[in-house]
Amino acid sequence: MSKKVSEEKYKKTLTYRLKQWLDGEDLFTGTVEMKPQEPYKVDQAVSEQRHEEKKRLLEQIYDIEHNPEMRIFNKIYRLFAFLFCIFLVLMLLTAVSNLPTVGSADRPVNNEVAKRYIENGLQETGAVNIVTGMILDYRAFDTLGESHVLFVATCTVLILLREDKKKKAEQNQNNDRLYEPKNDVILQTVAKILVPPIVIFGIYVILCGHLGPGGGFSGGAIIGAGLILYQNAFGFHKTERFFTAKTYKVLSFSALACYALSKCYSFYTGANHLESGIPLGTPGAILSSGLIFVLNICVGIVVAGTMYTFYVMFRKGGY
Amino acid sequence: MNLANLFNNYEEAVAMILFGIGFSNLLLQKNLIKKIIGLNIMDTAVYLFLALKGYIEGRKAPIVVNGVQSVEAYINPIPSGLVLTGIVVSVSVTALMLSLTIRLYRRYHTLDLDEISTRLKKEGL
Amino acid sequence: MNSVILVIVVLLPFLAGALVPVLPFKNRRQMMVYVESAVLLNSVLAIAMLIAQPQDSFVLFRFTSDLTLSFRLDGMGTVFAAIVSVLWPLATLYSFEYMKHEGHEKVFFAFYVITYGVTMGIALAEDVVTMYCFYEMLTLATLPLIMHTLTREAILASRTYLYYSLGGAAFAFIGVIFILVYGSTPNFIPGGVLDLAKVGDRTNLLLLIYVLCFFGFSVKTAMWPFSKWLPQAGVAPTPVTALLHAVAVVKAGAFTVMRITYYSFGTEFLRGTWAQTVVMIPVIITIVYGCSRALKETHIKRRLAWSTVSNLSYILFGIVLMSPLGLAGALSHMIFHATMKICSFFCAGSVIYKTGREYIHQLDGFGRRMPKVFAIFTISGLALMGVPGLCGFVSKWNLVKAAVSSENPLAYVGIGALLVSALLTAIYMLTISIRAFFPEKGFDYSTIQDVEDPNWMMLLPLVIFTVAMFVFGLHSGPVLSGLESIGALMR
Amino acid sequence: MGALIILSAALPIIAGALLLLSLTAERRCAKGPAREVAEPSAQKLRVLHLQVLVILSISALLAMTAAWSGEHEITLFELIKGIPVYFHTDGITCLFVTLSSLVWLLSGIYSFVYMKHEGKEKRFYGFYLMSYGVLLGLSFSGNLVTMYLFYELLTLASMPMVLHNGSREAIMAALKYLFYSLCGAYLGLFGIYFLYQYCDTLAFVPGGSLNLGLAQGKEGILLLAVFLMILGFGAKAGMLPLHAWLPAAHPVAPSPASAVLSGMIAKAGVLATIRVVFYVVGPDFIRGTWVQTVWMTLTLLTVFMGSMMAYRERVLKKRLAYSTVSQISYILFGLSVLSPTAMTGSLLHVVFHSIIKCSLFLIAGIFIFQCRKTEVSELAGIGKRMPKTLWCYTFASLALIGIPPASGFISKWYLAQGAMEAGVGAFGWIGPVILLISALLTAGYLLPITLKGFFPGREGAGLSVENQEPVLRMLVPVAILAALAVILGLFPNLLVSFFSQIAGTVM
Amino acid sequence: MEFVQNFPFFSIILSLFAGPLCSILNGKWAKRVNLAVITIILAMSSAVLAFTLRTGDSYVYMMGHFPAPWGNEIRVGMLEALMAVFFCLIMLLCMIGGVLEREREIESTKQNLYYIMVNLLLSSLLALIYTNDLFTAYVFVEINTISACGLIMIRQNGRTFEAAIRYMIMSLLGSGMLLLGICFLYDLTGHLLMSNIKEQVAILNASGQYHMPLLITVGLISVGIAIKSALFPFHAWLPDAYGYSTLSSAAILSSLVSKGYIFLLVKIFYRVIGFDIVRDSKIINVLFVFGVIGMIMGSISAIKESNIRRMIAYSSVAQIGYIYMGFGFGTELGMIASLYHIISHAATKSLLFVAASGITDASGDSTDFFDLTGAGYRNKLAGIAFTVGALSMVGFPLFTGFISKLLFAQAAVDSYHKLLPALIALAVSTILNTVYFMKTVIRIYTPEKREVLAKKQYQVITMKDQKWKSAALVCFIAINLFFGLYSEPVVGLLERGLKIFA
Repeated sequence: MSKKVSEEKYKKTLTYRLKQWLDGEDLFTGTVEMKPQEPYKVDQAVSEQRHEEKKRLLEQIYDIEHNPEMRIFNKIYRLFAFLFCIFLVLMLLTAVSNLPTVGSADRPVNNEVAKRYIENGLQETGAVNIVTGMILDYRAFDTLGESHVLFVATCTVLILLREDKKKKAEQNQNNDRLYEPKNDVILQTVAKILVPPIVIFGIYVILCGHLGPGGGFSGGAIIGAGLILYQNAFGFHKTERFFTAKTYKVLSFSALACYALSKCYSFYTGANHLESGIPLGTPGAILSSGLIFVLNICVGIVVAGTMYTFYVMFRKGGY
Repeated sequence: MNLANLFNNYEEAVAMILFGIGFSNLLLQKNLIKKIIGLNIMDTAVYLFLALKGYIEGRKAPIVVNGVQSVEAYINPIPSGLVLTGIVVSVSVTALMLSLTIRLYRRYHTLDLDEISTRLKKEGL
Repeated sequence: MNSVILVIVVLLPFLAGALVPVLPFKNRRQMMVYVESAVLLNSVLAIAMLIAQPQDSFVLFRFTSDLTLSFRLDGMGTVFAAIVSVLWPLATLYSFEYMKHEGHEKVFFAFYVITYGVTMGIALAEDVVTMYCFYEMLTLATLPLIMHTLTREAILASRTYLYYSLGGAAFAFIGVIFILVYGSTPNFIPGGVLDLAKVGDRTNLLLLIYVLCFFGFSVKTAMWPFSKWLPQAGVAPTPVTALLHAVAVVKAGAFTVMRITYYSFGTEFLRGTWAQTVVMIPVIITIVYGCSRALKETHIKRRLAWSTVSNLSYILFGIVLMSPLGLAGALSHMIFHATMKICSFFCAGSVIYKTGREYIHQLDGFGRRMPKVFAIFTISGLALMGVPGLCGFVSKWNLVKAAVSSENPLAYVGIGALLVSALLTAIYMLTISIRAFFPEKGFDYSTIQDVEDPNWMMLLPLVIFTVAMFVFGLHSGPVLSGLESIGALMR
Repeated sequence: MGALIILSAALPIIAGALLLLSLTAERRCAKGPAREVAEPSAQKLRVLHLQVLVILSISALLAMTAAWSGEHEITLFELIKGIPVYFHTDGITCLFVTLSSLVWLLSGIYSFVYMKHEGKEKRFYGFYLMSYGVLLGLSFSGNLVTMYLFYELLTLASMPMVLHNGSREAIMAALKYLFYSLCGAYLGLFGIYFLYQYCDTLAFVPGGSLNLGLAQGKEGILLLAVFLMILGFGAKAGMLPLHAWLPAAHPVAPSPASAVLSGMIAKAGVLATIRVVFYVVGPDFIRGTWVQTVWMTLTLLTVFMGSMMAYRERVLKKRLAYSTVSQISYILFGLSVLSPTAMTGSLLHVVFHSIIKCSLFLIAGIFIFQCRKTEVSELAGIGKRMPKTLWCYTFASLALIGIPPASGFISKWYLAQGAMEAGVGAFGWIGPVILLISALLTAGYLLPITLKGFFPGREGAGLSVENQEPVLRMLVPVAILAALAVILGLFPNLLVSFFSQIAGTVM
Repeated sequence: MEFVQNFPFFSIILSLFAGPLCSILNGKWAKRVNLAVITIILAMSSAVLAFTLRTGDSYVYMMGHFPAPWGNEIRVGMLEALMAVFFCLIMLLCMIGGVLEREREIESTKQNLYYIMVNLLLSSLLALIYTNDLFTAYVFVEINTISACGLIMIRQNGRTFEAAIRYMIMSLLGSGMLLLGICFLYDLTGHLLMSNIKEQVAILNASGQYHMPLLITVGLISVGIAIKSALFPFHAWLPDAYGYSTLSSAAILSSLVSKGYIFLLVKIFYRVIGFDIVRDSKIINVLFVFGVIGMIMGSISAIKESNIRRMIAYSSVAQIGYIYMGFGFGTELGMIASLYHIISHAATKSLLFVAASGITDASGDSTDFFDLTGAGYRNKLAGIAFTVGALSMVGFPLFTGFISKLLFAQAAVDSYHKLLPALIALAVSTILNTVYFMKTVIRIYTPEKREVLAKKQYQVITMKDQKWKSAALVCFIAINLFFGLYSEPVVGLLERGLKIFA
């Protein structure tokens, strides 16, 4: 080998190894040396440090400004969502394009069900308004659920928006004025004139729910509107004279309870093929159509209360 | 896709497109209020669709007037009932969404959902 | 003899172990007596059972209509149960002395005894589901033993162990399911239970499943590339390392693989297929890999652990030959390796226990201070090398006989691997002995003044195992004929 | 008769083991951290030596009688089913038994003096005896597995003699010796596995017992197996490529140890090779195959390479070690050509070489013992101080070179002749040529010592000339060996006939 | 007509009635009422179950005086009864287990509102289980959604609000699609009662008329419900919702709410459209794919998670993936496996939540993974319970998770084409489960360092400190073991129930 090669480099070369091997210098047994391994170091700070890193990482990741990947991901996500919507619409259009034509009398919808409702509805439910008859008698279970939907929604709103007593107390003195309207003459006058007829109309709609267009929901909504107008005009002090949280609770509870119990009765009798024994009365008269009349009233109460409660909750978070 | 029929029930097609609009708003809008609007559009579209189910040309609303009780006289009452129910549901849901929005706004002073979640993640908790 | 005893030997340890923490022992001694007597009692029962050979099976209860938890004793179960029931009391004896310096003994012995039951359960399982259940339980029961020192190292080790084992079990599970579906019965039947009519054209699928299943179960035998956990688990107290990671756990893994291969899928179905090749290659790799890692390792227990890795692959090699001879060889190596390895582990353990020195470079000149231990250690080393006259040679001979007669080129390669690993074994075992007996000139013995031979409690098992090694090595006839009769069932 | 075999083999082993045990026993009651036993008094030592001598001679006697009194056999017990531990005697046995007894006795006597300055005598003699017994067992062994058993034991028993002085290089050399021999042994084992499958019996049958019917179609793997066996057993005989342990082990070992190492223990490899090739596989199976070719090539390479190395080596014992490498490959070459004549030659060379190399190592030991000289260059003018020794050296080396009429000549003659008459093509003439060259090289690395020793020339001027001859107990064995080296060369006929008859039986 | 047959209807009405009742009571009384109601309903449902088991057949219960198709009706079989019993049981235990948290985390004045939510949730779940009318189902789905939202946000902090609004958005999207689907079905068949619809659909399918719209309808409904029950890509709201709401809410939500939707889906598959039609439509493959992806992705996110409750939440994403995978097989076996998994997952997941809260109590109310070190020693029962739950999730034999894994695997083997992906996914997700659950188990049994313990004084919690929770935990463990060891009757019941379900 050439002299230029440095010693250790030469030691690496194959020729050197070969020579060694021919010399009988061992390559292997010499390397079976037993250096001590580093015994395992128990790292004290490791977990805390990792913890901190994680925290910092969170900061980094979730900050959309600092995290381009996330931004890109969002973009892609939105893109896909958009495509999904397009796809959905197309699918729906396809479906629609294969549906029976609108307005024709011979679609599967118009079958014996509708037939019986229309032909025997009056006799069986005693309600002139067949829709009312259907929702409050044929398919009353849905409506029961529906009113509870309303109720549970109110409760959630209460959960979210109702302020606690003591908080409310100090709120009253600092920004009670803010909720009270200026004593607006026009508004008050108009209200004086309008509110009674609105409420009366609402009551009328409720009571005639089984005779004509209308019913608990619409009537209740109208009454609620009336209450809201009144509150706007005259402020909370006046309304709280006759309508407070407690009133609402009691009203809605009694209404719903009444509804549930009466329906319970009719369902029970119906399922067990018993005679419900509730007179249907003469169709067209106010006091007719058995339970429907009562139910309409219950629903009306619930809806009116709910409307008003929504309003006050959103406005002030308490009665 | 059967186009002729599609144009026949163009009302339904419109309802579907409305549904799509509402759906995509609810899905894609960042602003909560807009989302809620999208929600309402969507529900309304469904009610339109339902109402169309009941509609039969040249017939009256199913309220018995002077004792006529033949199927030919009235439209199908069932969809109307369903629409009633549906409306109530959407009202309550809207109320819930709005109140949630209010709370979130009071807390974070923004209506942008992504913004809100970013702040959330930052504040740890 | 009534088959109830099958259940007794499985459940008694569970009971006894569960009682250990709650019983009010006045002092350590009472606990020792209690544990030892419990273990001994169970072993006695077990051996009685092995002698009586109850034929009918015992159903503990039913998961579903066709899945039962039931036990039966057959040839292979006999072998494994025999190993376990003989080794356990001795190991217990040893661990009393050892565990003095470890602490939390109650917990330790509780799980220690429970593990006995679990292992028995694996040995006596009648059907594949029972075996799977006990296999999973084994992982769990041994986990606290590995965690026992509760150092960070131990925690990490146990975590690795858990991931590997349960992960393996997950894949093994697939195989179990397939046996349930495609087998005529979930029970173990020599020659396999596959219902070829059901299998139909899905042969390749089933082979694939077998491969998955094989890998899944052989995770417990620390086959490459899943061998990381075993050396890590060396942090456990020595009795654990010795008994569980040289005998119970890993052998249980090998045992399950045997069951799956010979009693469930059946060798006629597997022999000569691509599946055999696929499973044989990693086995052969492991045989060499484990030894070379052992060579690099300078922590004595971890070195032994690596050697275990390679030796277990001997067993697997015997299994994957998929011939009756192979099974016999595998079983014989199972028995003999248990003897040798537990012996060497105990030697290492007593060194660590007496002196707290764990690294090989610290063992210079120990041969003069603790001659008995190191003499035995050397003998076990020679046995592992496969010097004729010691048991290692016999089992190796059987394995190779099977390999040669299988006339499978890959098997020839395997023989080569065996020999290479034998050489490496010689290197990593004898370097220790030579250091111990012939330290370099001018070694200062006063540095190891404190070193002494351990007391009889530790020595007795060692001596017994040594004698066993010689007996098996010089007079292996009866054992082997028994094993071959088991193998003969296969065809 | 069979009992004699067992007895002769077992006696030294047991005796050695007892020695070691007594050592540990002494240690146990010895004080101090090291449990160091006090160096025994001269009186004690004499007792020890006496014991060793008696045991050696008794067992030698037994072994001789057992070996030379015709063929007989004994089965000890079954190691594994169908594999008995089985001894029997034949010509080869006689040869090796006789040789080893001779070598062991003489170097034993020599070592009584020599080992004084090495210390730890009890340990040394323990292993010395053991390895003797094991070697006897090896030469008595009657089937492959028995042979393999003793082969491994031989390694283990002789290893401690190598690391006797406990220096780091000694330990490393010992490890190396161990691992190389074990590696060889395992290569051998690989073959044994296959032969067990494809031979009728593992017992040694002249001419081999390979069942060609079974082996049909398996020739490839079988040839490979045989080749690996040759390679493996060649390791102990210092054949390329596993020769490296020899030059490492000899210099560090005490001289008697190296004497027996290269005298007999290295020959154990030869024995094993003979057994495999001529008594199990049968020469016909490998004649003309690639195995034979490669084997011959390797041996010739070793012959040449060994002598080259020896030539450029400075340390005397190492030089001798290399010469061992090359010389034993003479023997292997003789075997590898697979012709009766060559085999006779190699058997002759077994005898001669062990005698000669033993004496040479002992002499080197004398140099070390008397005047601490290991380098060749230091030996200038040694002849002035210890002429007798140097004369012995001279005779021995002449014999090794093969100057007629000294013994080496005979064996090499037969080797060359056999190589030529055996139809091995080009090797027929390449072999002899290389043998010749290496003979020259041998002269080149051995004779200068004599020359410088007697005629130091200018640089020898200032050297002291006081007499440093060793005591008789060291000189006599050397002298005997040297004498044998010459005499056997003068009257080889008896040996030749004996060996050629052996060779006849196997071919 | 036996009196027992009224019980389903009674239970629905009772819980419906209890809602408004709670609104006029104060928190303490509301709680009592609520617990009483759940217990009564539990009793009634078990009576019903016994009845159905006796008759071995399902019966129809007329809601009102008018028979189908005019009136509204509910239908009761053993499957429904079983689900009702089980849901009541789990809900009862969740309510018991979360008492402390509720009192701590909910404003005292709004306690009663919480119980309103729970009652109505229960009623809606029961209605979903029993109803035989699609539109009723829709209405009660809405109640379910809203009250679940209330449960989430009753503990008022930013996280829960965000979670709630995300939840609302998702589920509104879902219910929009569901409603549309129902409309389509109504348009195509002219009925709202499931059985009638099925007849019509069968006819349509036979005649090949309206094939396309039918497919699209199936798609709409299944996707809608999948969105509502947080199948993989739609699970963004889930971790926060489960992770930060009060304990019993989290437990109930994770174990019951989504299950209610899923059960509705099963019902629609079997009772409205007919399972063979669903099988022929490619929609179940979509479900399968998303289910499998969900199994993997959920576990992966769980591994990344360092907050224990969020981790559990993510794991339930994975579990829902399992269920949909079971649907995706499109076989009887797969359906049974999914139903069983509904049960076992409900049992296990609520157990995990309660146990996790017990653990966090013992580690200074920190849900962070690293603060849990050694908690298993400070709160023994919770530690054990968590271990049990984790093992069950990993699919360890003797616990309920094992059985459902078994059933899934058998179902997978049974279906040829989806075999390998399903099995591999099973194995992989098992491994992932092992990783994060066992990591936690080992962590809670790793003793905390002395100095750390000195730094933060953790309180040691015994069973006496938390009687209710401990009781709940014990019951949960018992349930897990029961379903793990004695699963055969349950599975058999599911099979029989499924046969008479359609």
